[in-house]
Amino acid sequence: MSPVEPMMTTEHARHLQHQMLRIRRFEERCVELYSAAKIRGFLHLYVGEEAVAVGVMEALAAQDAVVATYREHGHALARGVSAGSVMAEMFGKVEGCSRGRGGSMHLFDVATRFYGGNAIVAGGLPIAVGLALAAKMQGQPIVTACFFGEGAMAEGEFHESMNLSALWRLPVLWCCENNFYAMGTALARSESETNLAVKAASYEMPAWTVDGMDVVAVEAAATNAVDAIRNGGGPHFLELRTYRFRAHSMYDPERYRDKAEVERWKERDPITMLEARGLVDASTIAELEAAVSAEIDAAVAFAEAGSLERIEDLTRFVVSEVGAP
Amino acid sequence: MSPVEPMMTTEHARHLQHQMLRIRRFEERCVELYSAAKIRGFLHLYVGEEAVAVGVMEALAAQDAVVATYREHGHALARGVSAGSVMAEMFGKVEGCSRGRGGSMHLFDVATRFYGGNAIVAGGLPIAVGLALAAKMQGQPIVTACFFGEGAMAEGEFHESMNLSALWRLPVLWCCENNFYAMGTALARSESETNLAVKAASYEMPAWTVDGMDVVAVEAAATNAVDAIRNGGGPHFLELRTYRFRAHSMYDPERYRDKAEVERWKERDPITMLEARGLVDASTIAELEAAVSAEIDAAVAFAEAGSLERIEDLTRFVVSEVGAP
Amino acid sequence: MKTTYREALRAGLRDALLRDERVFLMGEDVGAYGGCFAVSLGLFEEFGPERVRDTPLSESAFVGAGIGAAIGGMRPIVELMTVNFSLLALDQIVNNAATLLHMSGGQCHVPVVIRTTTGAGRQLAAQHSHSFEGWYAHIPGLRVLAPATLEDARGMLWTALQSPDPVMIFEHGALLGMDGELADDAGAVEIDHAAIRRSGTDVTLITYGGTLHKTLAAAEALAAEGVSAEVIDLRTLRPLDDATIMESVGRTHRAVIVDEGWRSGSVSAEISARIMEQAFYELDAPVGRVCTAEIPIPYAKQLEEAALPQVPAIMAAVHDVLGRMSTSVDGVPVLAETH
Amino acid sequence: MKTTYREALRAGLRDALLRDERVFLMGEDVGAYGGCFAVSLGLFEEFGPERVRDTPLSESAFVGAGIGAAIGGMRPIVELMTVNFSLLALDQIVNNAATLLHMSGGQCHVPVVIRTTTGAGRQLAAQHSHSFEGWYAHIPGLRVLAPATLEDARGMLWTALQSPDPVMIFEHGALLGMDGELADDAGAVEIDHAAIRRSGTDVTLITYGGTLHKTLAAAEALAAEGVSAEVIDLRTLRPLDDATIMESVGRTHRAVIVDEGWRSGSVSAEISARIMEQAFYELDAPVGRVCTAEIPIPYAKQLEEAALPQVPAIMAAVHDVLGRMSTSVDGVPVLAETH
Ligand SMILES: Cc1ncc(C[n+]2csc(CCOP(=O)(O)OP(=O)(O)O)c2C)c(N)n1
Ligand SMILES: Cc1ncc(C[n+]2csc(CCOP(=O)(O)OP(=O)(O)O)c2C)c(N)n1
Ligand SMILES: [Mg+2]
Ligand SMILES: [Mg+2]
Repeated sequence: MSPVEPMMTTEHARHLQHQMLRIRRFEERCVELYSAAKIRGFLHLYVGEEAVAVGVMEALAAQDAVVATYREHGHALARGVSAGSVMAEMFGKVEGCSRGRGGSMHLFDVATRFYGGNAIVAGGLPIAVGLALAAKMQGQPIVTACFFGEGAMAEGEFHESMNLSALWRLPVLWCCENNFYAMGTALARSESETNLAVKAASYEMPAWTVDGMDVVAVEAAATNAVDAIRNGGGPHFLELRTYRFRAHSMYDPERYRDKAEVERWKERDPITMLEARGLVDASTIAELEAAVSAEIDAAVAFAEAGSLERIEDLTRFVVSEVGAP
Repeated sequence: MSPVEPMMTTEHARHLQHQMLRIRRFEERCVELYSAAKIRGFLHLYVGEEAVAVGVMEALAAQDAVVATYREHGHALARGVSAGSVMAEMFGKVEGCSRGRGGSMHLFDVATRFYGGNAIVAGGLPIAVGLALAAKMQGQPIVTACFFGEGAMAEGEFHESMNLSALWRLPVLWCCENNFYAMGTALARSESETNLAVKAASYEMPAWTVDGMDVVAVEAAATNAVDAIRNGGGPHFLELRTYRFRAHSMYDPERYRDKAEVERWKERDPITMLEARGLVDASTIAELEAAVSAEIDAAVAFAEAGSLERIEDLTRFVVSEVGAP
Repeated sequence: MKTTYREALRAGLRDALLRDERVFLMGEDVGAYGGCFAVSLGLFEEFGPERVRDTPLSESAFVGAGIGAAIGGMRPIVELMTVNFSLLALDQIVNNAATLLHMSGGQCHVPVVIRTTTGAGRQLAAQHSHSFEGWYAHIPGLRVLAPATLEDARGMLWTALQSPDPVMIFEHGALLGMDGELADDAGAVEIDHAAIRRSGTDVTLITYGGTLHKTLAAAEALAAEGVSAEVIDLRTLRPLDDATIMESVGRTHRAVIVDEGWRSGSVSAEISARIMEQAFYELDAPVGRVCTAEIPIPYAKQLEEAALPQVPAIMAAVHDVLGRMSTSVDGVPVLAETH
Repeated sequence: MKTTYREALRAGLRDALLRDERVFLMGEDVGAYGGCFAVSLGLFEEFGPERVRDTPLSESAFVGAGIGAAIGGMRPIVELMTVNFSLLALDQIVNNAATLLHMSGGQCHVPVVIRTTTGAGRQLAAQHSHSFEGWYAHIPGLRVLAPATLEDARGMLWTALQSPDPVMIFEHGALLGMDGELADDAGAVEIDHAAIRRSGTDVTLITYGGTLHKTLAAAEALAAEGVSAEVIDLRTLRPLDDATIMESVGRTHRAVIVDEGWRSGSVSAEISARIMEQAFYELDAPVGRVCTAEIPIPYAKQLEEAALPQVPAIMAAVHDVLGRMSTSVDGVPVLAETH
């Protein structure tokens, strides 16, 4: 496929840059806050992979649904979950998008149809099948986008979900974030077939490999795929080749990869790559940085000011407090 | 592939015919015995599929291992588990190959390296991976043959097992018995890609489609594959196209398929197809029938004469009675 | 009208499909085959392949799809052919169905109903004879139902579908052919309480599902001996209806729990522990348990029968709890027999 | 020598790999990464990628492969990164590992060891904080171990590898950094008995794994109050060592069980039920339980702490069982307090 790139206006490039910067700076702040023990538990950074979430989200409409992984700050922010509510979540506050019960790995926001935040590798894929099935049965033109890592492709749930979605021609966009490692396991040590689009195509669904460091390419591929899906084309698969610049989580000494390899990939930083297109000038970028910085300061302040759930409310939300929706 | 057919001697044809007849007549007797309530539980017949088990087993050596399904009378008999011990098993007798604890779905015989008899669809595949891994780690030239239905290919365990075996280049022969139905679910209603060899090939392993009604073709394909595997060629996959002439189990009114379809397939009965090759003459066949009949009579007598496990021994074999092997 | 447990289940499914167009039934061979135990027979023809939806063999994906479809506004009824295969879908049930509401801080409701056949007794051997309902009853966020009567077989599904949260229904395979009378207009039943299926004064027998009828038979036989046994059908295994249990034990002062699960860590253990905690001072004897022998269920008939709870074992357990403390000296119990 | 629970686990693995060439370790990121919790750090370098074998994310297949390799003559140690992911392999564990010996009438031994990290306490939220060892303890055919000390962390693996049958070892994540003294030549430990970790006369506290140390701390604090608590570390959850429990309860007449599992249907339920059955007449008060709140474990620190068993709750439960029956009139207990 050579997806037709949408006409890239300065305005739009500015927007993409803004979104990627929001994620990058947000996570950089998270690292500090983790060191300061404001954030706890597992924290998985998306640094380096921002173009994937930003590009795909651009292709979605408000009614569409999103299912993500435990590395989902970027997806949540790009989808429109507010930085304050994401930060408050990681602070464990009631004002967090999951009331502080989920933490970094379980961001939820039903208002933007953001269905988590799933920390079981491949565990979200069947749910995406179901969301798409519901949309199809209800005759609604809704697309469900589901993100997962290349490591997830070895799991049985990947296989079952691909097959079901293709068999039933469900409106799902499968977004494989191929960052070449599952924790410390390199792709070639986990998959007998390392061409992931070929693998996906064996389910009889259209599958494309995309440069996941190029937000414009991601947006174009996702837009084409979403259009096709919305028009009844059944599930589509995108392999988005990307790289995480940071460790898997806060406890990873990165024994399994070369520093040089990381450095090489950093040359393809999605933020500098978009910059290099020359559509956004230096002063605009300075403006964006300032806006992002203010947004994150406000998010941290919001999180700090948030409240802790009372112990008396410990057992809430195990069952619903309202009747059937 | 056009596998080289081994020179088919009369002697060998007679042997193949004998093996297929043993299975066919054995199961016909099982049906009677089921009606007579001598056999209980689930009983899945292999009638129509005999060429698959017989052809594949011919390709294996004594040291090789076999993992089968709940439709495994044919595999057990062809592998060399005695008809008497299989029949006694279905009678629930101590003399049964699993002491009467397994029944029709759980025939075991460690002496012939026949590792069951697994009634969880696709549940045997990971075990075959492990047997093959053990052989490889021990440097032994052992092939593990694993049988499963086409329905099993939708399961996650199929996917995970294919990948592991290919990734680690393990000596497994994957034998997919494609009889076009999983209970009442036709292949096209369960797989988005109905070309199963294509599907298997997506794991980067050699995969072939074989006429599973032609025992000579099955033997040839299996022999080629086993040779390649034994010589370090990694896992191979055979799709063996076959058909079950009977219901899925004893409780299946067969609403999901046409009588006419069944009749068409019966024209390709593996037993008459081998007969039609003209290598085995009518008098030999009569001889074989007589021998088979005697063997089965003896098996039934053996089973009848067998003993019931004492209730005092109910809790045996939950843990081993001997030390570590 | 005269009906069977199987037909009552089917009527419940049909009611649901007629009543609410968001409802659909999904599972292996629920459609063209007619249901592996003929429960859904005819529904495929009546409601079509969209609403009576055959799935490939992929338990994890189609249970997960049920969860997703529930979130997406549908009211899926997912059939797991038998509880034995539910292990393949367990991650979806435990980590998603039971957990999403809480993890999302109350946002993400999962109104899915998962039905499955449970239990042993038909010589199906070790991989096809599990009773895992007790395991599921361990999981916060799930409601676990076990219909043992025609009313419940038909009516529990209705109530379950009204829940905004996941409900699992365990239908016992050995009851499918059980027949009896059921009102033509039988409908929803409440699912918050256990039911006293037989009143008695000497001992409380607590059970559910497939062993209810064996327990009632034992109670009948005990009556002939002059022992008046009360029989409680738990109906809902999570949350347990402690009040009904304790009220009864408070009257009879003795209890035996009958449970087809393996003894260690079964539902029966939890009930015994709760009686310990909530009614210890009411007890005249330790609570007894009749459970399945702790072995993979064997195929051979005599072994399977010996492994499962049977009427004589229930009666013996009752004799045991009655035999103890037949005399008491200064509050110090005298043991008639121990085990 | 001074060591940690993590290092003791590693030493146990290293011992095993050195001792028997049939042994290999297999699991997600056990090799190049060094183990997700650094337990197997260095072993990949020492023993190579064949014997310290990284697997793809496919829990069912690699656990099944461990089972198959065990049948094929190897002695696999399969690591499931955490118990949370073990649900994906449950079918292999329950329907194959635990069942093959029996289904085959005693022919097919499965000497596989499955290790996994269990427990909560590190703010990992609902999908990463399970304590499912009690579930596994329900399954006939499995032996279930829970090392809580350095000796057991190092020595249980050795003994487990001598078993012809499958053994599961649950290592508590919150203990990994625990340090202390361990003999240089520490080796195999017996795994048939519970251990009395502290002697006492007033009440028996029964626990295992991650809650042992909280329970010991509670016992210490109780001692300051003049209450002498005995602490039993179960060590093996299947089969349970009833004798040690009953002997202790026979002396103290009171018991509290501390268990990080969700209360309903936990190990604690089974132990309470067994005490009911085997030591009822020894009890001066109903057995108490301190378990995890029945909710998916929340991320927020104050909520997670409130959900898990903690020292004050253990002490309160002890006060409760001691407070009851403080006076007895003609054998009729007088309740000081109830709950
Ligand atoms: C079923 C399951 N197994 C193991 C883990 C532990 N784990 C968390 S992330 C991860 C690696 C996943 O890699 P990939 O899918 O490529 O996503 P990435 O982290 O690279 O974004 C593993 C093994 C898990 N969370 N779930
Ligand atoms: C995991 C699992 N799900 C469902 C079943 C019930 N079941 C038994 S056989 C079968 C059909 C299997 O079809 P296939 O794999 O094609 O083998 P065939 O019976 O045609 O030989 C089903 C659904 C099972 N035994 N295991
Ligand atoms: Mg990755
Ligand atoms: Mg089939």
